[in-house]
Amino acid sequence: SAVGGNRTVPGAMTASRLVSAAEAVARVHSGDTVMVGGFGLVGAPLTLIDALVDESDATDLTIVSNNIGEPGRGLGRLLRQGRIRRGISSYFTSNPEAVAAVNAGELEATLVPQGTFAEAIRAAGAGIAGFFTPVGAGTLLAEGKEERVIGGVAHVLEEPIRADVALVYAARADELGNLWYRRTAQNFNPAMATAARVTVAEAGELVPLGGLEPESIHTPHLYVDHLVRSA
Amino acid sequence: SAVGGNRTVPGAMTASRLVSAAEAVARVHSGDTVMVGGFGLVGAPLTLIDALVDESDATDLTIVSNNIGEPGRGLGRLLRQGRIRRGISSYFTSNPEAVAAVNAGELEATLVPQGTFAEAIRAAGAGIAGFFTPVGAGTLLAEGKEERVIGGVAHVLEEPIRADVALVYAARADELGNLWYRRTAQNFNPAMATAARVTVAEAGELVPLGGLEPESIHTPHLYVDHLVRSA
Amino acid sequence: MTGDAKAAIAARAARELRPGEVVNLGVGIPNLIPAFLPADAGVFLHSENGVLGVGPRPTEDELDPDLIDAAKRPVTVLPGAAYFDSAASFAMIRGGHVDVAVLGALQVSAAGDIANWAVPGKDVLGVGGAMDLVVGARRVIVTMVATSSGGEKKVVPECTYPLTARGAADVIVTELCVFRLRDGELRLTELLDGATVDDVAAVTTAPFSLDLDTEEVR
Amino acid sequence: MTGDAKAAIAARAARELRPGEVVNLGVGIPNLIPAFLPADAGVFLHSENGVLGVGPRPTEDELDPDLIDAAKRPVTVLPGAAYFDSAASFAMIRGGHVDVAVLGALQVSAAGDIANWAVPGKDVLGVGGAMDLVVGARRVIVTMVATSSGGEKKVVPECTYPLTARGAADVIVTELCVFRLRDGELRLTELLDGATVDDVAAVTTAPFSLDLDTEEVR
Repeated sequence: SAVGGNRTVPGAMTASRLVSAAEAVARVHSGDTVMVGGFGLVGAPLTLIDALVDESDATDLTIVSNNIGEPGRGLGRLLRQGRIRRGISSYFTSNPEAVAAVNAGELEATLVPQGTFAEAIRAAGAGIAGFFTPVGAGTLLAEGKEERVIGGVAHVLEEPIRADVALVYAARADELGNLWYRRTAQNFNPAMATAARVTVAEAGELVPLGGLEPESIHTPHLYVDHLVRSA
Repeated sequence: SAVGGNRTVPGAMTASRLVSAAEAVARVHSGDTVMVGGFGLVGAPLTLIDALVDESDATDLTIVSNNIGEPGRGLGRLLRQGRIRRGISSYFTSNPEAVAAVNAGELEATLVPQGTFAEAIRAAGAGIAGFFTPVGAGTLLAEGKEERVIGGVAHVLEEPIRADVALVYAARADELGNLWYRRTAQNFNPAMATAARVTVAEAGELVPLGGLEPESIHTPHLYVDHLVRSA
Repeated sequence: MTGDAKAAIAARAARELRPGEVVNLGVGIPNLIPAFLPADAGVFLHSENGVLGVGPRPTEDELDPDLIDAAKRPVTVLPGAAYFDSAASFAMIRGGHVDVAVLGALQVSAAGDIANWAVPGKDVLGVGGAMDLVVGARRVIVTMVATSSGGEKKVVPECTYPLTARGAADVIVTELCVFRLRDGELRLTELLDGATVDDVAAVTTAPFSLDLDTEEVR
Repeated sequence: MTGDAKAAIAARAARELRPGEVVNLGVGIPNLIPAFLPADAGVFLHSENGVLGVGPRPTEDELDPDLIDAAKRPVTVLPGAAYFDSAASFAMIRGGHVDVAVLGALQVSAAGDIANWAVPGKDVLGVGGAMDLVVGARRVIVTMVATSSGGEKKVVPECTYPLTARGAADVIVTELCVFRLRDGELRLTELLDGATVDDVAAVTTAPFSLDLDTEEVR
């Protein structure tokens, strides 16, 4: 192909897709950009986050997540370790320690409107190199971005948001890595699963092949490199 | 709101959402742009198309559909009536009569790569005013379009594809208009349902409220203005 | 401002919603609206974290950690509800498929500009879906008390706080009145709870016109 | 060209596919490939009309009008298959998540430019997913007989037919040989069925280098 979209590692054989949380987070290296699913802690891959905190030394990370966890919970643990250099989020405010870290100059914050955040992650997964949206035009969050009037309305050009590794949570997975999300625990997980070079899915439950209705699979297995069971 | 995305008619009350095919196609007016779902005839809303052919006088139509039906079937019937002024498609070739109509100067053809076609329809539904893709850059199909090199690769700026009315087919609908598509009859229907001012869904089967799993609804009812039962 | 006044604002805003409409409710006063919707209101509540068809707050037995709204409160869903991912949810909002967004604001200008996410000199670290909602929703209803707790007037000639979006507000409901943005102009269309035009003028620095006669009864 | 030669091309192309890969097969020769995949090939077939996990052709009993591939032929699916809409399907292709696209071509240039959708002077009314696939798939394998039915050579210095995409081909398999695009250069890496370098040169107008020694055994 002439163009590289995201380059994930070629799908491994079925048997080897299931790994331990420690093995999975070994795919994260210092300096990486890591996407983490969840709206607050709902739908967050807590087993993977805890493994990243406890069993990985990767630091200087850029975290793409709607929030930076809560104080001492989820990504809030990683933040306390000082391993997050930069956050790309729509709402840092839900973790006061993230706000304090920004004010202390310890965390670089990139704030993105939540819909643009979701759309830009989807764009990365879908091979879209940029898109025009009216959201944010003329505001602080458009600073430094290309603006263009389309149909008489100011728009801003947004770039895709990509990652090296995505950590997502799904209620159910089959052995190939097809994923099904439950209720509002879906949120950013499906888009993030498409937008990283390496996608690790934490599953609450593993079901046999054929155990997910083919029309109801939210994330087909071609997006999933490694599967981990929730602790 | 400052910006109008697509403006569908405000959702009607439950009881009135179900209408006859003739009532539904009365929403189509001469000069309109009409999206029609289906990959070939699979997943095409044949009851609605037949009603448009037999019970509507709307003409001078722009049809947005992956194919213009087959000779004398589906949209091929509307074509024979000379009511299609322009087609926007990825594959006219599957209907030789469409090719003949183009060559006779009776049908204006806008050819779009199939992925760009799908993405541009989604963009219309999602409020995206334009997007950069490498697909088509440097080819005949990029003529007249803005090009830009991004990351060293030529890209083309594609505009959203909108419609006045979308006619889609779903295997199942509940009484609110939530839709579920079966197997490969899904194709362009879900994106088209989001991209028109008025969306009419033809359903193979009507199920009671609650009869579709909330996680498995492909098209939530806010996209559907009218429901019609398949003949 | 008393809770009663906030409830009155919510009650009046509830009357702006029509049967069949898809409505997104922001935190604060908008979240009081469901209590004022009649049983046959026929309104569908959308929450941007990925659900259409939000129902009442759950009983203890109904509590489900996987089911929250965008304010991160536990909720239930009604029959016919659907779940979807954040990209799809914001595609609904940004694509113009959500009929109404009701939200609070720090300032609204005479041109309908909204400032509701950041205070100058404070951290600007949380925007959430505010910008998406005010740009994408077909009708934007701002519910707010007319003055801040510090006494600052909120309906202003020009926003001085960081903007959420320009020209986005369609309706403003305060404890005193209803304003509507019509033909690019701020019009006072209804006085609430015995307030006078002078009462409104006293807490409004934006220029506005009177349009009380033409207010439709809903 | 005989069916045997086309089958031989498909058989050789099948050996390019590795376990676990997601593969999209175009019409014509690529569609012959499944017959040459061993039972444990572990390849997942993607069809751009919205399915991952395509299985064998259906028996009479298995026929389902709602289940076709992009060539509009009836198919079956394997356990673990998933269905999705066209926008999602092309997002997979365009986002680089399909490992391999195998397709036919009218011309391929020395730089890997592909022309496979239109003939000059004829209608250009059908492109389908060709452009999306050659741009988006990680590896693009072109399968074609070396000359057209009219005797025109197809591996050329520059495409004269309308382009599908520039620099898109990674591998070309003909009845005579395998070419690989490496470091921007067209290299003859394997001779098939007793063909000689002269045989290849006789039907190839593009400049190419010999790289036979370094061909890995797969």
